Amino acid sequence: MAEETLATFTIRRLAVLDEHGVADEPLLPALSEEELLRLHELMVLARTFDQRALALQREGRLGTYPPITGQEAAQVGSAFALDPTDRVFPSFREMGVHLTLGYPVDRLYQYWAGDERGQRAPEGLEIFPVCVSVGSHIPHAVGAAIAARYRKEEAVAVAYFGDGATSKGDFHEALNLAGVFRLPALFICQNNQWAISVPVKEQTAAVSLAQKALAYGIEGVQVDGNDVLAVYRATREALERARSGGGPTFIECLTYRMEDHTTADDAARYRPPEAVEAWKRKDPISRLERFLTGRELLDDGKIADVHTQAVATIDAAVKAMEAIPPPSPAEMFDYTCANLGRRQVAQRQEA
Amino acid sequence: MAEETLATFTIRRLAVLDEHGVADEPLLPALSEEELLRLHELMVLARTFDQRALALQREGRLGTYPPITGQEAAQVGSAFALDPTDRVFPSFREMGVHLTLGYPVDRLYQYWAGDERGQRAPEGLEIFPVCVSVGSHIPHAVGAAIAARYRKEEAVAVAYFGDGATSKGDFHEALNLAGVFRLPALFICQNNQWAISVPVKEQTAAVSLAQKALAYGIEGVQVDGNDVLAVYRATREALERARSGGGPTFIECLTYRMEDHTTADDAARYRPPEAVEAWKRKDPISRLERFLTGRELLDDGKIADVHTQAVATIDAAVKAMEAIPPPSPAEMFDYTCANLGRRQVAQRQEA
Amino acid sequence: MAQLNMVQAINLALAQEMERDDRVVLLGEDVGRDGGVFRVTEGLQERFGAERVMDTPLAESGIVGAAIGMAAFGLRPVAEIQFLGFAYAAFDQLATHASRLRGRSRGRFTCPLVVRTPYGGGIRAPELHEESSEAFFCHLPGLKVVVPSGPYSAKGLLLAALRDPDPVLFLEPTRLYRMIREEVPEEDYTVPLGTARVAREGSGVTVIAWGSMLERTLKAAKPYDAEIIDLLTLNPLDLETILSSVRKTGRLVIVHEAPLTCGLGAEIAATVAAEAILSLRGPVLRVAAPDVVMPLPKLEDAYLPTAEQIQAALDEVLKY
Amino acid sequence: MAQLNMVQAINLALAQEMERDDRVVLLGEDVGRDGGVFRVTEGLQERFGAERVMDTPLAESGIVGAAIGMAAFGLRPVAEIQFLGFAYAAFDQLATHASRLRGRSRGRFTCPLVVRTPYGGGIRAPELHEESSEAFFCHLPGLKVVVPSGPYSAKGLLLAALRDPDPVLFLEPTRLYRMIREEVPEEDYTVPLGTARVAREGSGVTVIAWGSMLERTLKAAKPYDAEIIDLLTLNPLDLETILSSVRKTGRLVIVHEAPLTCGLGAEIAATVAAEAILSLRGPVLRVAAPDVVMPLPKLEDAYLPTAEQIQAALDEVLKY
Ligand SMILES: Cc1ncc(C[n+]2csc(CCOP(=O)(O)OP(=O)(O)O)c2C)c(N)n1
Ligand SMILES: Cc1ncc(C[n+]2csc(CCOP(=O)(O)OP(=O)(O)O)c2C)c(N)n1
Ligand SMILES: [Mg+2]
Ligand SMILES: [Mg+2]
Repeated sequence: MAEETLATFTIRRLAVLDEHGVADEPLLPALSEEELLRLHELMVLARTFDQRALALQREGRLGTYPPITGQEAAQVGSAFALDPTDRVFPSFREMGVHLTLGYPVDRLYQYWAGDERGQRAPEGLEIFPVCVSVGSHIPHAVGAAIAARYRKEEAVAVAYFGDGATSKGDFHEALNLAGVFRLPALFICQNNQWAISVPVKEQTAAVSLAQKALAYGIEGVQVDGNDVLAVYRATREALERARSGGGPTFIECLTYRMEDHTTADDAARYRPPEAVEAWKRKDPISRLERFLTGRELLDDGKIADVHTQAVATIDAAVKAMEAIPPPSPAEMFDYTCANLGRRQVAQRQEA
Repeated sequence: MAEETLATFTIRRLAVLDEHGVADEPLLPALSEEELLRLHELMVLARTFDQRALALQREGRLGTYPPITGQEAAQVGSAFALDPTDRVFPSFREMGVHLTLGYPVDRLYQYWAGDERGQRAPEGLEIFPVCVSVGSHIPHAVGAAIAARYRKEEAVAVAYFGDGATSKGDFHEALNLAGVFRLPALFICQNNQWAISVPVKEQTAAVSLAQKALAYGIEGVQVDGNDVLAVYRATREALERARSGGGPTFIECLTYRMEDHTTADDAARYRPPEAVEAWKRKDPISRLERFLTGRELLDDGKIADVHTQAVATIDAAVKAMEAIPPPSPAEMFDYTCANLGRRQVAQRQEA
Repeated sequence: MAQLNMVQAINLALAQEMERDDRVVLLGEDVGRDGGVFRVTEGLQERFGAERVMDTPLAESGIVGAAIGMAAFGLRPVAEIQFLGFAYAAFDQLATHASRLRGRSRGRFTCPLVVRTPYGGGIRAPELHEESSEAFFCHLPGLKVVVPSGPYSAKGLLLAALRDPDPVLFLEPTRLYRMIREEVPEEDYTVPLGTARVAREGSGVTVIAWGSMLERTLKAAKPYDAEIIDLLTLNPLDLETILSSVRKTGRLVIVHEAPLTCGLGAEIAATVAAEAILSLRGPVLRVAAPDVVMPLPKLEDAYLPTAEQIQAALDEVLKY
Repeated sequence: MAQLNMVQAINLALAQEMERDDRVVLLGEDVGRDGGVFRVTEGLQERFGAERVMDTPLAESGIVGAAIGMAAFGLRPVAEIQFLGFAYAAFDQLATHASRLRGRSRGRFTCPLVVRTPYGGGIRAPELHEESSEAFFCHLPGLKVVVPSGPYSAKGLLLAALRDPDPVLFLEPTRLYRMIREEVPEEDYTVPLGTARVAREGSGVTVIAWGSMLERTLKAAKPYDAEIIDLLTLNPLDLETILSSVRKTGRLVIVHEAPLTCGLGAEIAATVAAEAILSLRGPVLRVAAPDVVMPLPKLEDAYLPTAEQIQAALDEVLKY
C-alpha cells in the first residue's frame, strides 16, 4: 500500500557542437568529409533561398512567406538523415527540408507565389504538400507509417511541425496512435520558441517539449537545434529505431525563429530585439563553419565559393519560376476529384 | 555539451486500504466516523441505483444505460471531497458523482429514460449536463476555472472522464490550457480499463495514464480507484493545491468496469469472464465494509440497514420519475435559444 | 441469392472487397474484436487479421487523419466513425485534408478513403447518436456523400465507394440496419455513385428522399400518383434524374430528417428553382425536422418527419 | 462622428463593451500582445490587462471549448479564431456544445459566447486563409451567424452579438477590413441580429448578398433597377425582408463567394421557392464560386464571383 513510485522518467538532451563549433568527439556522427561539406552547402542554400524569398516578397513577386533563417541546422540536419523513400509531412516552415531532399527550387518558389502546382512533389520524392493548418498533418504521417508496415516497405514516416503545433489535438491523437501501434514514425518538432507572438513558455507549462513523448509511451529527446550534427545524430538514431521495430520517436529541436513569423508579421511588436541578438551568436551556419574550419575542411575562400554557388542556384530557380505560365482556371477543377459531377463539368466549361 | 539529462520525472501511486480493507494509517484522510459511514451509504446507494437502472432498462423503462458498478469508490470518493460551489463536468458514467453531490435521483433516471429535463441541475449544484461525446467536455472545465479565477470565486472546476477520453484531442488541448494558465482545475480519469471493447493497453502505450500530466507540466497521480479513502485523499490534496494557486492536477483512478459497456453492449464478445472475476475480489464496497467492520463502525445488521435505506430511496425515485408527465414538443424549441427566429416560432406552433 | 438485412449486406461488401483487394484495411473504434457496435464488421478481424481490421484508440480526428495517410500511400482504408455525431471531431480532417489532398498536391497524392458511419434518427439512442447532418458534408467539394436506402443499394454503393479514386462519406441509416431484408446478390456488382434511382414512377408529383426517410416516404405516398426518387448519392447530385422528373410532374416535395434550414433539401429546391422553374406548377415543399437539435428519445417522434406531414405536403402541392 | 474602417469599428465595439461590462473577456491566438494578426484587438491588452485579453496556446477546439465554460459561468467570452479555415477544428465544440448547451441543460446553463473570425477571399493569402464556409454554421440550430458589410454594421452587430444570450459566430469579411471607411458613431448603438438591411431600394429584381460580396454587388448592380439586400444575419434569416422584396420584384439573384452547392444561397432560394413561388417571374439564380476548393492567389480571381457574373445573372433573370 501507501504512497509509492509508479514510474520514473528521464528526458535527455543531446548536443555535439558547442557554440564555438567544438565537438564532443565521441558523439560525432559517422559522416564523411564530403557529407559534412554537403551539410554546410545545404544550410547556405537554405538561407540564401530564404533571404531571397523575403526580397522577392517585398517586391510583390511572392506572396506571404514564412522565413526559416536560424532553423537551417534543424531542417537540413534532420532531412539529411532520411532515405529518399521516407515519407515527409512538412508544415509550412521547412523549406530547408525540401531543399535537402532535392525538391526543385523553382517549384518551392512557385508555391509561395500562390500556385498549387509548386506543391506537386516530383516522382521519387515522397513529400506531402506543405500544411498551413497547424498540426493537422501529423496524423497523416501515422497513416503513412501504417501503410509502410502493412506493405512491408522500409519507409519511415516523418512529420515536421513547430512548437505551437504541440498544443493541437491532432498532435496528441497522432502521437498516441503511433505509440499504440509502435509505428515506424518520427515526429520532429522545430521548437523555434515562438508561435507568431506566443512564446513557448506560454504555449505549454512543460519545461521541455520532448517530455510530451512520455504521454504516449514513446521515445522523446531534446536536441540543440542549432547544431546540425546533433540533429543529424538524433534523427539517425530515431530512424534506426523505427526501421528496427522500436517504434516512434519525438525529437524536439530547440532553435529560434530569427525573422518575423511571416512577411505579414512584425515581430518587433511583441519581442525585444535583444532576444534575437543573443541567438545570433548561436547561428547554426557559423557554428558548423567554425567546426569545419577547425578541421581545415573549409576556409574563407571556400565559404565564399559555397555562397556564390548558392546564389547562382537561387538566381536560376527564380528565373525558372517566373517563366512558368500562370495556371488556367480549369486547374481548379481538374484536381478537385477524378470524376467531376455534372455541375462541376459545366462550371469548368464556364470558368 | 554531450548527452545530458534534461529532466527527471516521477509518477506516484496512492493507496490507503489494501484489498482486505486494512489501512495504511498515516495516510488515512481526516474523516469523521459519520463521514466514513456516509461514504459507505453513498457507495451502496450508487450501486443500488445502478443495478436498478439495469433492471429498468431490461423492462423497457429506461433507454440505453452505462452501468457504474465497480467504480463507486472512484466516483463517491472524489465527489465527497468537493465543495458545493465546485463545478463538475461529468461524462456519462459518473452517476455516483451525481448522487454524492445530492443530485435528485429521479432526475437522473429521467435523463436515462430519454428526457433532457433530467439534466437540468437544481440551483445550488453546479453540474454540467452529462456529456456523451467522449472527452469534448473537458475544455469546458478549463473555461469554468478561468471564470472562477477571473471572478475571484473559490470554485474549482472538475472534469470527469474515462481512459478512452485521454486519447481525444480535446483532452490534450484542455489540459495544456489548464497548465499554461495554472488554473484551479481538476481532471479525474476513471480508468476502468476499457473503452467499450478496447482495453487500456491498446488505448495508449503509456504505462500509466497519470504520466500524461507530464506533457502539460502539471501534477499527475495514480490512485487505487477501488479504494475510496485513497481517492478521497488524492482529490482533497488536488483541491487544496488548486485553491491555493498551485494549479491543476490530473488524477488517474485505476478501477474496473464490472458490467457491459452499456445495456446495448455484450462484453462477453471481447473480454474473458476471468478478468472480471479477479476484479470482484477488489470490490470497492466490500473493501470499505471490511475496513469499517474492522473499526467496529459497521456490522452485518447495519450493512443490511444501509441497503434497505438505499432500496427505499431508489424505489421512491423510480416512482417519482415515472410520475413525471412526458415533455411537450414545444420543449425542443424553448431551449434551443432565448430568441427564436421567425421560422422556428412557426415550427413551434406546428409541433 | 440471399435475403439480407443492411448490416449483413455491408458486411458482405466489406468481406468480398477485402478478399479481392488486399489494400482494403478497416480501422476504427471497436471494429475489430467487437465487430463494431452494430456488428457491421463482425467476423472480419477473425478472417482478415488485426493488421487489416484495426481497433484504434478513441480519436476520431486521428482515425480519419491516419486513414488519409494510409490512402495516400497505397491503401484503401475504410474508417468507421461510430456515429455521425462523433464525426464532427473529424470535420477538420475531412474539410481540410481528405477533400483537398488531390488538389493541394496537384494530383501527386490522392485520397481513396471511405468513411463509414451510422446516421439518422428513430432508434431511441442517447444524444449525438441520431444526427442526420449530411448537408455539412455536401458543401465540401472533393468529398462524395452516399446514403443507401436498403441492403441492395448498400452493398452496391459500398463497393462503388471502395473503388472510387476519391474520398467518400458513406452514411448508413441506422434505423434501417435490420428493418429491411432484400435479395442481395452474392456476385460483385456496383451501384454507381452520382446516380439516383427512381424508386417508384409516377406523374403527379416528384418526391425526393434518401436513407431512412425513403422508407417512410414510400409508405406515406402510397395513395398518391407520386414519382419517388431515392437519391442515393447526396453529393454530387444526380441533377438529371431530379430535373427530368420535376419537368415531368411539375411538382416537388423533398423529405429529410435533418433540420430544415440549410439541409440538403435546400440545394435540391434551389437547383429546381434555377433550372426548372418554368415547369413548376406550385411551391417546392420541404418536409424536414424543425430547426432544433435532435432531441432525446422522449421527443424523437415529435422531431422526425411523419407520414402525416409528408401527406400534408403532398396534398398541399397537389392543390396547384 | 469618426470615419473608421472595419478593423477600427470592431476594435471600438470591443473596447466600449469591455468598458461597460467587465464580464467581456477576449481570448485567442495572438489577440493580446500582438493585438491580433489583423490588429483588430490592438491596444486592448494594454488597456484591460492580460486577464481580460488572453493569449492562448494554439488550440482552436480548446479555445472555443474553454470559452463555452467561461460563458456558462458568468463571463461573456469573445473567442477569436485566427481565420475561418481554422474553425473547422472547433466545429465539434460549436456543433456539439456551444449551440446545444441551453438545450442539454434545459436552460440551466447558457452560452453567451461570441466567436469572431476573419473570413472570405480576395486577400491573396495562403491556403485556408480565405474560406467562406458560412453555410456549415447556418445548419446548426442554436448558433447565430452574423456578417457585417461595413464599419457601421460591424460595430452595431458586434455590440448586439456581445449582448445576445446565445452563441454567435461573427464573421468578419477580411477583404473589407480596411477597404471601406464609414461614419461610425462613438455612442452605443446596436444593429439587431436577425434583421436584414435594404442596402438599395429597387423594383426590377431583388439581389441578396452579404459581407464582401455586398460591396461587389452594389457596384455591379449600379446600372440596374435592383433592390439590394444586405443580409447581415445569416442565421436566423430575415425571411420577411427577403420575401417581401421578392414578392415586389418577382425576381431574385443571390450572390455569395462560397461554392454553389449547399451554400447559403440554396436556403434562400429554397425558401423563396416554397413561399413566394407565385410571385416569381423567372428562375432564381445564384452567383457563387464553383464547386471546387478555394484556390491559392494565382487563381483566386478566377474563383470569386465577378461583377460580370453578377451582371450576367441580372440580365438573365430580367429576360423573364
Ligand atoms: C490550426 C491553425 N491555427 C492557426 C493558424 C495561424 N497560424 C499560422 S502559423 C501559427 C503559429 C505556428 O507556430 P508553430 O507551430 O510554433 O510554428 P512556427 O510558425 O513557429 O514555425 C499560427 C497561429 C494556422 N495556420 N493553423
Ligand atoms: C467522441 C466519441 N466517440 C465515440 C463514442 C462512442 N463511445 C461511447 S463510450 C465509448 C468508450 C468510452 O471509453 P472511456 O472513455 O474509457 O469511458 P467508459 O465508457 O469506460 O466510462 C465510445 C467509443 C462517443 N460517445 N464519443
Ligand atoms: Mg514556433
Ligand atoms: Mg473506460
